Amino acid sequence: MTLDEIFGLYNYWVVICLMMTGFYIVIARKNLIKTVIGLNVFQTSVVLLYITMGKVTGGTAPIIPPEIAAQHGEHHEHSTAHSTAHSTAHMTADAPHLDHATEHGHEAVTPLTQHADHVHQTASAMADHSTELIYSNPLPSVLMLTAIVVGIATTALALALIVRISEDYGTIEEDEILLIDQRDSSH
Amino acid sequence: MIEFLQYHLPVLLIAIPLIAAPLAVLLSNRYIVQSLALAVCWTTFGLAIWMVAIVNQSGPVSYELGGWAPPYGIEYRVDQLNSFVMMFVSGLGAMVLTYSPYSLKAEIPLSQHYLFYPMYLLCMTGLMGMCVTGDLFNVFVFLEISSLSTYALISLGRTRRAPLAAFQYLIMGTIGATFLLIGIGLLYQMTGTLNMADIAEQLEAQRLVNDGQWAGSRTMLVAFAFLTVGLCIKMAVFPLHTWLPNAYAYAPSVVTAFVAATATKVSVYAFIRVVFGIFTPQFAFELLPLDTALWSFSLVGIFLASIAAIFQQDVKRRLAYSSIAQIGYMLLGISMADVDGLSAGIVHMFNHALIKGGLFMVVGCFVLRLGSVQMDDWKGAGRTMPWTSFAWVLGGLGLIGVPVTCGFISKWLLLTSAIHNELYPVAILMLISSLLAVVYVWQIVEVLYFEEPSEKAKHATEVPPLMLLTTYTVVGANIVFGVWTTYSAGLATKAAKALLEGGSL
Amino acid sequence: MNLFSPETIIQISLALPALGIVLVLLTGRFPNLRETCSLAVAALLFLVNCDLASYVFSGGRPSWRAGQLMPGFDVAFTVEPLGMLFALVASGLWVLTTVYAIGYMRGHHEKNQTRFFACFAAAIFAAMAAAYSANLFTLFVMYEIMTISTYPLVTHHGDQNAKGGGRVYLGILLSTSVAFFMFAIAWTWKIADTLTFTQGGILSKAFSEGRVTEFELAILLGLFAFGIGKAALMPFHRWLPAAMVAPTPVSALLHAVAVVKVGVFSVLKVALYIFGLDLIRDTGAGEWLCYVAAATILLASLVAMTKDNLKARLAYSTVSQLAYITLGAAIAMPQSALGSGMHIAMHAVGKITLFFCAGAVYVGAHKTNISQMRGLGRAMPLTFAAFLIAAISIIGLPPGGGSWSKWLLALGAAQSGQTFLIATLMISSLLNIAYLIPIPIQAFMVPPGEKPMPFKEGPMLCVVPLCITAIGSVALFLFADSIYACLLPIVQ
Amino acid sequence: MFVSIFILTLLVVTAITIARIGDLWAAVMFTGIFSFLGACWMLILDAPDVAFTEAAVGAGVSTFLMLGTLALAGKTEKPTTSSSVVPLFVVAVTGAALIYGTLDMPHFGDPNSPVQTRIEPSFMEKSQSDMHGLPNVVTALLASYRGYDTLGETAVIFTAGIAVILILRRSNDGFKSNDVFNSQSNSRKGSQ
Repeated sequence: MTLDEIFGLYNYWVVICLMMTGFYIVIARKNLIKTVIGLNVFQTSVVLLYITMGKVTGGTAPIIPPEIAAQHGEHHEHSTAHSTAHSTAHMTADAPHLDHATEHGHEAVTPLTQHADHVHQTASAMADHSTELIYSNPLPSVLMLTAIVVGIATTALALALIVRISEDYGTIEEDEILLIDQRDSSH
Repeated sequence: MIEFLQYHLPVLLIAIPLIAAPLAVLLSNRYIVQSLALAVCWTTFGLAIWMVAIVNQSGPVSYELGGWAPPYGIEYRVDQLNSFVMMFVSGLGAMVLTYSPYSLKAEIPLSQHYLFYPMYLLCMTGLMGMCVTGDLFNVFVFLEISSLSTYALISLGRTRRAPLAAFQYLIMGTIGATFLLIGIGLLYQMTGTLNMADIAEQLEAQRLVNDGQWAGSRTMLVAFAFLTVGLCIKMAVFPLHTWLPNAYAYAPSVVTAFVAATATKVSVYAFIRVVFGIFTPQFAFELLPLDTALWSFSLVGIFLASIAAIFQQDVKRRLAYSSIAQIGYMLLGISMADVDGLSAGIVHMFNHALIKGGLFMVVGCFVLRLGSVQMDDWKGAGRTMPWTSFAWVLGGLGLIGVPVTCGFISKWLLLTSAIHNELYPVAILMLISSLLAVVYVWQIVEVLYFEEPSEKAKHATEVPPLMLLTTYTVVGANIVFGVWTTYSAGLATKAAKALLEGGSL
Repeated sequence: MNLFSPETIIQISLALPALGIVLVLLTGRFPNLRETCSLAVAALLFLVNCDLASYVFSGGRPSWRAGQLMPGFDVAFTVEPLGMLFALVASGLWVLTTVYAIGYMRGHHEKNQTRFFACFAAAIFAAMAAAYSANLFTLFVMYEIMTISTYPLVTHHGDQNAKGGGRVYLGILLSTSVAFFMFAIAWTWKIADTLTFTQGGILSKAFSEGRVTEFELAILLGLFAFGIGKAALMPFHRWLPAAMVAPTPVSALLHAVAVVKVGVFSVLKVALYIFGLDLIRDTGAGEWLCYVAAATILLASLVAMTKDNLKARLAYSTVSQLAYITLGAAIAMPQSALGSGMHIAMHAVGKITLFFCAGAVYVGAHKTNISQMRGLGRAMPLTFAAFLIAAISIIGLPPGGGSWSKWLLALGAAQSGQTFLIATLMISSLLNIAYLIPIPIQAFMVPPGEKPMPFKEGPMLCVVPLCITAIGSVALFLFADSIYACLLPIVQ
Repeated sequence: MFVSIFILTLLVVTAITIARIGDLWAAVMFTGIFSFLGACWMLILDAPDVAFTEAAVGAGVSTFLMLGTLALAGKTEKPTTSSSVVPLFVVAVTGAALIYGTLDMPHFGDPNSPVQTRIEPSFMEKSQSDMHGLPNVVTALLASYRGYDTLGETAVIFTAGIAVILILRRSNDGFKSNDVFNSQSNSRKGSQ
């Protein structure tokens, strides 16, 4: 195990610790509300796990700065004829540059000044531009938005059940409830 | 029009019940909602049959939702296996719903009926969605839709234990779902995609790059473990089954019949998909000793659950334990990983859905008239409710696996597969364990026919014709598919072949 | 009368009992009509079978493939002489038993007669289909159907006694068939790749190719012998006495003819067409089975002597006689196999007579125990005369049909050189005399007590069938050589 | 780097506190804090949308719901009597498995991991051409490529909503609480 690995993975390990704490609360605690709290912690930690995956070092949030977006839109309208060439440029430009993204960092010169008159040049400029900004992967975020909502739905349902159980049994401790049930069936 | 429908068929299977659910809430009139739900269920069943026909004719169908091709968008992928599962899930869903009105009236307050039906439809949506989708994360979403609605349905039971049972199921189920989510996350981490076929391709590619060695196998291993454990909880495989007996026992009869017939089967389907569609049998069974693990757990589970079933006085609980045992047979078949074994597992999903659905419907009939699920109260009911009792006998014979019932078909396929793989001890234990089913089924038969009628049974009358008719349709299907196996064992074998030969996900 | 092709006749003779079930259920409300239907179907079935027999015994082997239950496992029928003989016996005795059952059930005011006759027809259907079955898979399916369809008959009375008897019956038959028989079939399929009954056996080829060892063959034979629980080999014989809680017609037809005979018939079929006699003999696979069968013969006879209840004694006698048939298969000489085949018929006719008599005594004089039957012979002379004739046949003395089959068995034993088996057969015959002959002798010879019974036979419908079967067992003695000739192809 | 280590430490401390604390009010509060810290960290990880949602839903709505439940159902946890060895063991095994699984994972922030490179052209570019320059790609994805998950999510919320109504609404119209379901006499006796 090298130091490199430890630095590369410690994030995950902490998240795993969090998940396991949540999991422990769920299976060890007999209080129904506490169980639900544990479930919450567990699920939140899983969300963190996903988000951790999407992160790229030196990247930014997957929101395209307005000026680039605007430019893109403008460009899109202007050069419908060349749009194919444009998107090809995009594709080829991005992948190799990602490797060097960390080294380049913020040193890359903003190529706005190089904005040329010709449409062809615009295309290549666009490609350069997108190498400069690295985005973290948006997909985990998308998935986790769904997961969070699913989580809250589950929590709400669980809490409703707890309210019902507490009304029926007068307690929310699982041990006591089981005791009451046992007493019930013994007569 | 027909072409349009045919093109959008995969999504219609999900969309129709999904759209009908809020509509039902808005309509909020019990009768209208009921008719709507019925119409929707039968339509879905019809479409599912159509789907099976299409897949059989022209091979797997792919549908890109919103026109976004994978790996960007979500893909629906219907092949022999999931069209088959969807067919029987929707079929039983429709059948149980048709059966339900009298039973519901007796067990659920009338004012809640208009909410019951949307819940039921949502549950079906979730189950169908889990089957049809080709996207792993989408499986999770639909799993949650079906689970949440199942929890709510279970909590409708008339005793105060029902909400508790639902809560326990909720905790277990959510742990399972979260494990699934972790597993999906790890897979995504290693492959960068969520589409099942794509993941499978990526894994294969990584393997080839590494000269046939599994790349990143430690992460894959853990991902696989989490997916397996998560699904095992939903399937109620033996040591993770604890939620099931209470959930089945305290839910309203109709809900038990529906859930018992469908929910665990769909999880088994998802498991098959994960093992054979994403990871390969080579990975699961050769690199990992999953087969040994599966069949040992299955056998232990079969024995313990069957023995537990024998000691239950509560008939629903008895059948619940029997369900745990029967899941063992499905996994046993899957663990054989050859065409016979896998088709035994798949066809047993179908057969068991019919058998258990039918038996729980019979239980519902008795509950309606006797008001009890205790064996003592069922004494001598064979005299006052002869038709219902005979339905129990027929269904029970299926559960035992007597020839000409569909239970025999699965048992035979399982046996030949075990023998073929030279797993003689497994074959013998499997056969012996199936005898335990004789005990727990026949105890009830004896109670029904050989005891002096109990107070309740003395004054009981036969249930309404509608209930009898639907119950007999399902129970009779037991016999039909025990004799005529083209569309059960035949389809299952096709599906198994497709899964094993050339990863046709 | 060649109205139909033999294939069609197979279909007809399977369809007839099925039709019988439906007709009985439909006409349940009108007892007379119901019984007429029952009887008509039975008679028709027998006639049809006779027609088929003339074809089969002259060398025809009609077959019909009904369909496929699973890929690779057909439900198919082929009629060969042994199956034909069994089918003839079963269908012929069905006619008589139906007559008898009508008399008995009415004389006894039994409940649920519709269910009774329907299940009866179902059992015969299973017997017919088993007799014709072309492969082991079909045989097994029919074997199980028979178990299930006879359960309601065994537990007909619906009381605690019936429940207990039914439990033992179902428990032993199902568990042996599932745990051993089914396993053995699957194993055979694995070894031989086929389950079709073939002259000379399918396993001999596999053995010569080295796909199975001698030891495995011995185990396999054991799985079959014990797995076919209906053959009542000890220690899995308990179901047979337990099933005696059933009404007497059930005991008569099912436990003297259909059920137990399906058992031994299956054992014979397996020996002849799955293993092949040569294989059993050459590998010594059947050797230990000889001992088990011999032990069963003797032990069951000894137990029979201790029973005072007539039906119980007859039940143990059946256990013993069935073991003869198994023994014949285990010796695996052509003569012994033929003896076994013939004994199916001889014993069936003899034993059904005895049961008919027991039932007639019960209906006529309400006696069930042997000790109460002293001096009853003067009141029921026909019944006890029939009993005597049938007993002689069972023991194996001329002029009873049983003498031929036992003679062939002894011949086979002698050929195989196992002298202890001959001794066993002799001792057993003596025991048979000891437990069967005293009954009619005491009935006739011992003077009746202070209150002599008036002359009172059972109902007409009971007495006529038992006379016919008694005459039948003598007739079998006279025509034994033609049966022998008919059966001969099975060992060639 | 240091900020994230700081937040991670706080997260762990909070989680352990939640596990140990007996007062449910406090536990709920700490859960809110946990969610909030989680949201902060997500912000650092370039996921502002999730962070906001987590802050709103996790720290806000769910805390609110739990407090509501507490008000109805009692606020202290009874100390558990049962041994915690088995749960600890289960958790240890699960955790160990997960950590074992991480060993082959691409390192944190690795731009060459399959997650970043598999889909080519990436969602960023694809959505630019497909959505005509919608700036927030997460939103674009949510509504387009994975719109179907979003529909499912809506269905989940809808399900939960109806479920809560079904569970909480107590109506016994026309129902005598007889022993229809269980002879073990479990008629509902409310606590009141």
